[in-house]
Amino acid sequence: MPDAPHTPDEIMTIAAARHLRDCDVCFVGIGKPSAAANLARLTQAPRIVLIYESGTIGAKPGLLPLSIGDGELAQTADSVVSVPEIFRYWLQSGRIDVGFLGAAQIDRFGNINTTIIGGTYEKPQVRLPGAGGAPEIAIAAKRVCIILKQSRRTFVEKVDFVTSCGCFGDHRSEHASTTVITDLGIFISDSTTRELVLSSLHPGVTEKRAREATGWDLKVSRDLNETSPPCSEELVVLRDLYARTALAYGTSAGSTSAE
Amino acid sequence: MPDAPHTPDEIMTIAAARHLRDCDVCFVGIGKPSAAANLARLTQAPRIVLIYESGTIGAKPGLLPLSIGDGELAQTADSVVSVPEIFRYWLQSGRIDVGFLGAAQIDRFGNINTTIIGGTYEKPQVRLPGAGGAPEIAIAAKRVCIILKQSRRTFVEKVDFVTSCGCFGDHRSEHASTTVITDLGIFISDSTTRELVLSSLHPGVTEKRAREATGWDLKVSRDLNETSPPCSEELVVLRDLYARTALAYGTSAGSTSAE
Amino acid sequence: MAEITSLREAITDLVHDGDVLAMEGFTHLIPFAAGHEVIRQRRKNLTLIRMTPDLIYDQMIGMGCASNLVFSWGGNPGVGSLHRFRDAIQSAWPAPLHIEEHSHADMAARYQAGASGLPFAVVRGYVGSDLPKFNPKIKSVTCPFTGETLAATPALNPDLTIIHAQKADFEGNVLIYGIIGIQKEAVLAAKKAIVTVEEIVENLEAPMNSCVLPHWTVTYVCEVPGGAHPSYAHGYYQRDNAFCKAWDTISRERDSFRAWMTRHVLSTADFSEFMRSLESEKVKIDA
Amino acid sequence: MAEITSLREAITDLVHDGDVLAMEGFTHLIPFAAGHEVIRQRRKNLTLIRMTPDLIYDQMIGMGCASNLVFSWGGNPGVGSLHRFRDAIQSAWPAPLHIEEHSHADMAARYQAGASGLPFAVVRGYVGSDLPKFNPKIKSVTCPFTGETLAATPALNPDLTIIHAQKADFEGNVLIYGIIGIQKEAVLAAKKAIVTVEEIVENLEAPMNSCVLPHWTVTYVCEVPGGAHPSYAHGYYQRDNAFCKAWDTISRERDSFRAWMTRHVLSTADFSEFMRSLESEKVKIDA
Repeated sequence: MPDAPHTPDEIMTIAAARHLRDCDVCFVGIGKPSAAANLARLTQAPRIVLIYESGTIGAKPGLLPLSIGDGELAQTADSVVSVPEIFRYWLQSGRIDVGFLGAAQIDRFGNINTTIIGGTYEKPQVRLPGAGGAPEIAIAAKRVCIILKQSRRTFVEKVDFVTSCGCFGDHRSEHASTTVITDLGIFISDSTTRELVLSSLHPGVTEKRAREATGWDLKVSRDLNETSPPCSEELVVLRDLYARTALAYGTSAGSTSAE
Repeated sequence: MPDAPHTPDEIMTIAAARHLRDCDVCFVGIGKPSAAANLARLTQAPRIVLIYESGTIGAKPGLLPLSIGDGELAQTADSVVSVPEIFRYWLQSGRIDVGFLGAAQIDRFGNINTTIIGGTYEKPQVRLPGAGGAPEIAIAAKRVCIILKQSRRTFVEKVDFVTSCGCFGDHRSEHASTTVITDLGIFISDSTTRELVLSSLHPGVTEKRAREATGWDLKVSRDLNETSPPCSEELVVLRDLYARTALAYGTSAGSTSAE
Repeated sequence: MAEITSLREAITDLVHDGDVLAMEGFTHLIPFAAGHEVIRQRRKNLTLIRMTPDLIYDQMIGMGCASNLVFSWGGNPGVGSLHRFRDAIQSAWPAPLHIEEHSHADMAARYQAGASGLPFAVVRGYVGSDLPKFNPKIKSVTCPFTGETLAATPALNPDLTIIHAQKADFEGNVLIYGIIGIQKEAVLAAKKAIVTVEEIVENLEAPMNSCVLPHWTVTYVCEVPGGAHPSYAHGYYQRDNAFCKAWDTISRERDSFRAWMTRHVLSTADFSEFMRSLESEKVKIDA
Repeated sequence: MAEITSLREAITDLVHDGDVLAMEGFTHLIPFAAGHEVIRQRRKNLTLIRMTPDLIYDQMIGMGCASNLVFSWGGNPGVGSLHRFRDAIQSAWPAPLHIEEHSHADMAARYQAGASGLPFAVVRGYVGSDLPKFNPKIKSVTCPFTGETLAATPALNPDLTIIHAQKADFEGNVLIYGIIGIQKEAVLAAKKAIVTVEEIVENLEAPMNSCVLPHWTVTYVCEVPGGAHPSYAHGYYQRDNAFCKAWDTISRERDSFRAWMTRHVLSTADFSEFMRSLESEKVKIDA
């Protein structure tokens, strides 16, 4: 069977989904992490447990939630608890296998920034949303997986602000690692130096291109792989998920004065 | 209407019930405190809020519960929460108006003992149940009311162990006091010295008898009152409550091999 | 004892310039109607607390109600940035906004500490983060048993908390279900509380162990059907995702923002008029 | 992932001599069947944790299972003293029992800390009490903001927690309702957990926001109908108050206690035989 054509966005989401194992307990952020986690649930990891910070444990949404606290998440969850409980009993306690994060900027040690771009903290050029659950997800989860589009703007020598620290954790074993998945490839933190190392290139992406989209002198694994191309099941399920989501949100528009 | 005849136990419970005001939020221990609090609810304080440490908020039991966690309490409550929540959000937070306690021993400063009698802590003569919720009820409630039968064995110069400290509280105003209600009279802590002062004698009880039943040199208020005798409504409601309770427990006995 | 009253009266009585005000609702049950009433009454210099300042705080900040913001994530969920929040921080428009920034886990723990009568919260958090460098309220405490160092932050005890819930009964007992967020803690941590509800009923019919606020923990209950729109009320109505997207356009420029707020919020007497105003505009566009 | 198995196998696999074992249930849902199985398997030198050691711990202590007891209130609720608990402390019978004594508020906070991954709990408590003088685990911590001193105690993290609940589903998700006590925290604080349930059903039909333990937090689920007797299971059966009173007589003397335990617990293979044994004696008495 020839490789199905796919977009960079799709291979990024699919590669992230593959990172999840069946029965993993996964703390999911909204957006790409949620798409990847739900793709995993609908393909190779049917018994994955999805926890959203709004308090839904074991959510099985039929659509991709638009916010972290959609009613769909509550309705399909095994349990819906309070926000303080989700952070204390479920995250801080160390019972999360994989913490799934996004970022605006990342550095070679997996430090991530979602706070400001440019300027100073007090007077930033661009103010971003801030920390949310990330600083504690980053240190409490046994494994951390960060998804973002790669460019010299996002893969930077020095982040403008360390919102969360990506490569160190309370509950991770010495050999556990942080994985960063982009539209170009997969990066895994070295267990000794904690530096991100390019370990896999997505189909059609060259090492040169990955280097050009990285703001530091990128280390490349001696065993550099090529990411397996998306199989047709992965693409069908992912596209179906997006299509159903778009349909639901498109037709559910209530009263609005916009435009 | 002549005074109805009553037992010392009844006047103790009735005097304690009168201590409660309508709309008070009351943290109730089992036994006499529970009888008094429910008597108050069925007479002069219909909107009293009863909280039991098992997690029932606003319980309205039709029978006197035998334990702090009877199903009847859960079934009639406005809300049933976890035990950690009851102690953190409801007691420690200072939202309890009256804490109702029992004791095996009490001293002149309202220190109460429910831990050991005689011997040493490590090798006591008699081991009592211990603290339960009392140490924190005693300091967190705005007012504290202690109910026990009075004798030289219970009203002692020095308690064998200070389980809970009766006359000091975090949330009590400077002029708030601790009230001790016995089968002989009512004692209120002095706002300056914190010492218990006899403020009311139950009908037919002499000051001499109260002194004889006290293991220290008892202070007597200059405005010593006589407790109003039970009115017939109080007696009828209290006896009915006990009768219904006895009936329910007598007939509800399940399989048992005892006797 | 909760008093049942109008939202206007509740806000007039309990929101004063300079107050510390928490409005909570974690993507669900966001008290929009109450936020609009604060804007209508032109309250100023508020310290606004909220884990997730989203559209409602964007509106309040843009209308100049706030001088301080205590928060952990400020965005338009699923859409992007909050333009008024950004403009206030980046350009002090319409007024300088001082920010105090935490993580979600910390904010939740601070409300819990406030609800528990404790002066501080302990969080295993912020390891390696720059946030403590810029927030003097993030200190540390040492475990007296293990010697570990943990983050410590002061309890939150707002002057007033406002939330929206599904139901209250005639006594003022409040039932919240679905994603319950941090609402219970925010109410119990506050000195006073206003709860707007979808409906006031004779009997809550609350399942055992559900999230109920007893009437004596709430100051005012106000019946405001739809009062969480454009967020949602589980069992009543869905989130208006289209509006959340539209807000990105409305709020992008100062002028369009002000015009919209004037037309729909300042020129309407209450939330039901606001909803009719939105609806009439929609009809015009559709026509 | 919870495995559904027999109580005997669960106890054999997870209870070892010298373990730290918590069995919780706050007057409701007390795991009697599991306690009996620990006695049948003759486990020794256990550190037993329980806020309210009542009849079940009286039985386990009297049968020599425990060398340490961590607790906050040891009595027969509504009846009086626990004679075996007393005898162990007062006279070291059948073995010396070391005790570690706290208040309820503190024990609850310690389980919470354990469930939260924190090394210690902070409690506004023990002011004026002698308990800290005799318990080196009650220390203090200073608020870094207000300077206040509060009590600090170490988190509880038992090797194993055992509870009884109303229902589990085929996956092992557990539903608890009514007085939920400290069970959830006790399970989440422990390294492993056994849950005995009244029944295993296809669908829990749990109301939203009820107390559910997801299957992956539980090691074994065992179906033991009536397994909380003589305590009660809300929705299933009432508390056997007569038995609780009778226990006062049964347990008062060492000989009568041992005879009863031998006849009904040691000589029966499991909880259903135990219940039949009790019932047959009752029939004899009634006859």
